[in-house]
Amino acid sequence: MPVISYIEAVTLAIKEEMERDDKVFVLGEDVGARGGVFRATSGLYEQFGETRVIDTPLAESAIVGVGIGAAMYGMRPIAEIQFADFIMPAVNQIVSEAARIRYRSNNDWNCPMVIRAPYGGGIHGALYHSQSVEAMFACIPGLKIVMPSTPYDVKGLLKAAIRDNDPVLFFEHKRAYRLIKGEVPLEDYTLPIGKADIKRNGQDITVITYGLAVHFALQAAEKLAEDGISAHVLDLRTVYPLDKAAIIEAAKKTGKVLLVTEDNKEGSILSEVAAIIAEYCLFDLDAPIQRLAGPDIPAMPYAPTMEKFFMINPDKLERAMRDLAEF
Amino acid sequence: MPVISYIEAVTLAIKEEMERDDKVFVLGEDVGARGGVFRATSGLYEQFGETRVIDTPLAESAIVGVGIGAAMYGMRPIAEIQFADFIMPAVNQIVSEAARIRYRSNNDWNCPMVIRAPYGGGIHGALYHSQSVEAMFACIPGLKIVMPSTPYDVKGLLKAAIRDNDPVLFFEHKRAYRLIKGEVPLEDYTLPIGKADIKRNGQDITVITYGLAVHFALQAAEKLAEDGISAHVLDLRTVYPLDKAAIIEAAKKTGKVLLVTEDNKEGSILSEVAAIIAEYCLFDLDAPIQRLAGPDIPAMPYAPTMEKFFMINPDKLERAMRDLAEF
Amino acid sequence: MTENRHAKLGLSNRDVLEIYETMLLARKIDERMWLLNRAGKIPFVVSCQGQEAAQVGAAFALDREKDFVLPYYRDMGVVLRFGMTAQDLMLSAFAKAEDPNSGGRQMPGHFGQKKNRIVTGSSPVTTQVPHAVGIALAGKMQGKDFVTFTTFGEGSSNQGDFHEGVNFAAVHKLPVIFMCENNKYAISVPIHKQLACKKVSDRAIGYGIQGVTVDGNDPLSVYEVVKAAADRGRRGEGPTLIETISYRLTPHSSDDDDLAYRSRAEVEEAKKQDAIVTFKAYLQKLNILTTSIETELNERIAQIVNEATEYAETAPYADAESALRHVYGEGG
Amino acid sequence: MTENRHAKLGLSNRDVLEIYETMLLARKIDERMWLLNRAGKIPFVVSCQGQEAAQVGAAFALDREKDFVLPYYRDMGVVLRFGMTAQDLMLSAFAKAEDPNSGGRQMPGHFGQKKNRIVTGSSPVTTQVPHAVGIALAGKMQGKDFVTFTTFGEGSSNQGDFHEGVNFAAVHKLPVIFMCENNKYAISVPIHKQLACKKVSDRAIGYGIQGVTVDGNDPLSVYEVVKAAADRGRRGEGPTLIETISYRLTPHSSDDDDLAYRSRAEVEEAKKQDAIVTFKAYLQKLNILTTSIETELNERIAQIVNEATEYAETAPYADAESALRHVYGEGG
Ligand SMILES: Cc1ncc(C[n+]2csc(CCOP(=O)(O)OP(=O)(O)O)c2C)c(N)n1
Ligand SMILES: Cc1ncc(C[n+]2csc(CCOP(=O)(O)OP(=O)(O)O)c2C)c(N)n1
Ligand SMILES: [Mg+2]
Ligand SMILES: [Mg+2]
Repeated sequence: MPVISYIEAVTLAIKEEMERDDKVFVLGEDVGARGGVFRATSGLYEQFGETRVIDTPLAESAIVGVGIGAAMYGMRPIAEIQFADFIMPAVNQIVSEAARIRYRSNNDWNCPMVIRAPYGGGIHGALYHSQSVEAMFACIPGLKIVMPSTPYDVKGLLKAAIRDNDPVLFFEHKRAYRLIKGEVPLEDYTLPIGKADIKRNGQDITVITYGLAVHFALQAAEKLAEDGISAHVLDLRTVYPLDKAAIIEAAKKTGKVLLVTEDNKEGSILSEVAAIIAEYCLFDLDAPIQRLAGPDIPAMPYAPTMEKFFMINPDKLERAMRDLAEF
Repeated sequence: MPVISYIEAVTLAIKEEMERDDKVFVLGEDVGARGGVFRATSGLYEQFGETRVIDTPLAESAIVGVGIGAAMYGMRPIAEIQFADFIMPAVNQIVSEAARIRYRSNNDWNCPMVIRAPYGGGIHGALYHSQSVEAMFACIPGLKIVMPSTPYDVKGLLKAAIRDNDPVLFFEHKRAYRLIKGEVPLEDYTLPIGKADIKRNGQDITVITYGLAVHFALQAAEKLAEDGISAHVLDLRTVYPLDKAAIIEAAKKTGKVLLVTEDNKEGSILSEVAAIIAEYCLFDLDAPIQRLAGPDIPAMPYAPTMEKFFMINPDKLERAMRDLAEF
Repeated sequence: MTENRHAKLGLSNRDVLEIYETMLLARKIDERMWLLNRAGKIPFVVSCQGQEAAQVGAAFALDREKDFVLPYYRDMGVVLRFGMTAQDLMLSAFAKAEDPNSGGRQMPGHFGQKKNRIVTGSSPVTTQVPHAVGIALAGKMQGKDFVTFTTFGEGSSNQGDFHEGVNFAAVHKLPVIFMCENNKYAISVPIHKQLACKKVSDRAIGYGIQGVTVDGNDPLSVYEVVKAAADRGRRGEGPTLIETISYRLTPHSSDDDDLAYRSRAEVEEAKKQDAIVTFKAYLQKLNILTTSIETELNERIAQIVNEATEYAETAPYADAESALRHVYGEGG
Repeated sequence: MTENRHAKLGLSNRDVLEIYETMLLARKIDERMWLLNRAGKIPFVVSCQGQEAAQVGAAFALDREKDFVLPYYRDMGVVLRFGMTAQDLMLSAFAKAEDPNSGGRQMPGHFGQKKNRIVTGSSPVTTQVPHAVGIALAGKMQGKDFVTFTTFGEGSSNQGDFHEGVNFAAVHKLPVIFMCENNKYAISVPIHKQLACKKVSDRAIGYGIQGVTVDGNDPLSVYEVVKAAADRGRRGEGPTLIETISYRLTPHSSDDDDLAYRSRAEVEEAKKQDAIVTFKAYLQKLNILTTSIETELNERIAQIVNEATEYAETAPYADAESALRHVYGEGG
């Protein structure tokens, strides 16, 4: 199997879906001739032309709102929000419109649309180019939120999102774009939205996380393995709605749970994961549910000292995992 | 002490603060001659004139954005969003701007502003006039979110919010406006933002909730008392950032915790409350942490059958509280 | 004597009678809803009264076999022309399961009916504007020749989505008709507190598109400008911003008390321009609406409204548990 | 021979020399930042190059003792005129603790300095527009006579906040100057894919306010229109929308590669209009910028930039833990 990068998996998934279905198109800022500021859409403009790879005016609410209109007509728009931080002007269209089209029309209309956005820090992006924004949307029935960690998952889940008949927010970790590489089969495949994935089997402690942190967890797990501590790593992949069954099973497996996110701690995806565990497997726990997350400050500052302070990393995970194992 | 309604407490708090400080002013849709669609600002236009009670154009992002500008200058704007559901167009101004003014300027600038909005259902408001929106903002450092349950709390907390030097989202339950009455002292007082309040002392089970549900919990608690079950009721009052200490203490007190919200279940304020308890007092618990909330559907439909199905009520609380007591 | 203005527009006497009938039907359904609300039988009404001429005149200029409409909450005249029935509207007012708009999930005035290409709408104002643009974009991509038509109030023309949506349509020269139904008020806020330009249609200049303001109490003038806009759109000449000037004859909704912000006298004055009266006079003067036709028409409409009301009132509500359905596609 | 255009505007020879000096200082700081970026010493640069004339010409027309400015990320020329120093800017580029804009928390170009009434800005474009309106509203309430000045790109003029903010200012006749620095591109997107109106200033008509488009490469023309707008604002005659036309001479930022979407030839052509060259020529022809003055000026600026760079490079970063501070007011 060829080894490709996380961002190449994004591009490939879009390319193949556009070849497969002429109702699929891309719209966003600089997605055309520029191929996207991160190059996620590079080559698509040349292959499919400006009618299917649309450089829009600088207006996120219109990017999403126009996409919704096209989706209601039967197209399958893929809207790119240049940075997840800039999804905020489109919140009304996403929350009040996309998420409710099917419900409010009693299943008469639907909105098959993907909204892609790079999120996450560790790239000197400062306060407004580093944020994790998933928590704001992880309370909106009608939405699905996918946050893949590997090129294999990216390709399979993005294809599934494009074929999904409801709106999907697809958040890609911008630091993973070129940092993370992995094997991706040549043949067409999709992965189920709404299903978490066990990325490592273990007996002693359970780490539940998503996105780039999955790799930090796996690295830390290798370190712990040297000392005979075996870590179980569950990758949520879809952070809304959550895969309850998989979370409960993973928690019960070891009875010691560490939840990890790059986002701020209070009100993050981890809160719901902890609530599910506390509701369904409280008596299977041998330790309090631990959370490792960013501090409750707006976002990571620009200065390297403060950015490093904010970001989680393999060392921080290793420490937290050892503490939990020793509990 | 005079007995006034929940909405009268809102009006009185604004009136007194406007009399006390000429930097305080109101802006929003229909807040002037109309006195607000719920009459929350009635009388203010007549007393303070159209320069301090401003009917704005129909544009929420401008209502908040203009308020932010005025607040940075040193004014104390109170922006009314006509229904919490319509705060969505202003999310970028609230999240990217108001919440970060102080942090991003390293304390050089600040934004002393209150954003008021009526939320909640049970008034035939259907999908877009019934929502609870607090969860979307309860993950944004820099914001404070207050959701009072009684006229006494409304007046004391709204005055505190107006005097606060940072942005405060103040959500008022629209069904409580005229339904809930209570004693409110004549003299000027404020209540601390960030502090939960024990609304009922009990030994057997702990109910943690906020807003209108506090009254449902107290009614249900009376019923349970007849059967010798004693319920402890904690009113969060501020739902972000949460009062950790009070939550931990309340959970430890009985070891049996029921969390209640009118909002959808997944990703609600309750998730973080459960996570705090699971992290800090897991071993003090005698029962799994229970949550009573709305179903994970967009919002409550218009038809009475479906609206009733969605809304929590004293009976649903009583049942959940009995089950927990018997656990 | 009155000159025949509709013939020049290519409208037959049957056409103008049908326009009048649709306007009148909208008015009568609306009036009935107020009675039902005041009788405590339905919780809420938001009215078309005073705007029927603009709505019906515009809808008649569209092709109801292929064009898409994204109406706002007052557009009963538009949806009636596009195939929604009095019964459908009453089912919505009573929030019954059979309501084609939402199965009783949304308030009345939140229109949507796919088979008639009436696109589902919500409460937050102006969100439908970019949707209309997106449907037009899709049509262009698929080589279709339909136009999309969307409406909103003058207050709502101050929302960011108006600006972003119209601009997008202008840049891509899409066949969209943006019609602002200017009724002078946004709930209690008079137009001079909403915007400072002379005409809402002046905003077209800032997008490089056609803009026109027309008398919203004259269905024929509205028909003429919407027809021209639709033709331009089909010819690939891009969007048009139309402003229709009329007056909201009722309070904002059944929850509003308009005496708090406007005088009875002002409303009475406006009623003199009510198109239900003036257009009727036009048809009578031209002897198109004869007394016999009128009696027949009034009786027919009364019967339609009565039957619709009776049917809707006795129709069942959706089951409580059905509220759990259709959050996501089933098996999709 | 060249005619003296600045005297008519009430500008002395010292004034125009100062305008040129400020433009040149901005250019030199910007050029140094690119060198530092390419040398791996600073992570990011976003440039003012090509827009200095518009920025400095405008800032000179304001009262830096009382007016408020809400600049966007390219406005180095504006903030220099309003009291920010080369050292302040370099501290920001190096993200050091002493950076007055944000203490190293924000990227360069995110200006803010309360003592100079430079209002803190963020990354999402156009959010500053309603802020400028709010400050003007506050000034009006408090009976002050300052104006507020805010800028943004032509691409950003398509955001909803532009529409909502300008409309609000127009309705309340507030003293706000909205200046669109049209540099023909929004990153890679050319203006014809951003908007379809002839001039961005045409949008003023839709708000019932004054609009004017001016050559952004001529600091004197920009000075003239901004001065007139400020005077109108102070007289209570409301806001003005100004469009300055120039060209972005650098890639969008240090992360951009502009060859992907525009030709070298196009950029070279634009450089011929570079105000740093043309305005210099104007001053030379009028013998205001003599060779001796020029040498002195260049040396002084080189020294300022060198000292600022050295100071900032060796200055300390904020402590890691200090990231926890100022989320909320302390003891407030
Ligand atoms: C985003 C948003 N804000 C506020 C409201 C509440 N609201 C409903 S209708 C209305 C006034 C609309 O006025 P206008 O656009 O002139 O339309 P009209 O009702 O006069 O036809 C308001 C403020 C809403 N529905 N959506
Ligand atoms: C809301 C938002 N969306 C996207 C971006 C990313 N972005 C930064 S600058 C820019 C282009 C701005 O173009 P223009 O307004 O013309 O200003 P210029 O950079 O040309 O001076 C974009 C898309 C952003 N900062 N904010
Ligand atoms: Mg109106
Ligand atoms: Mg530009």
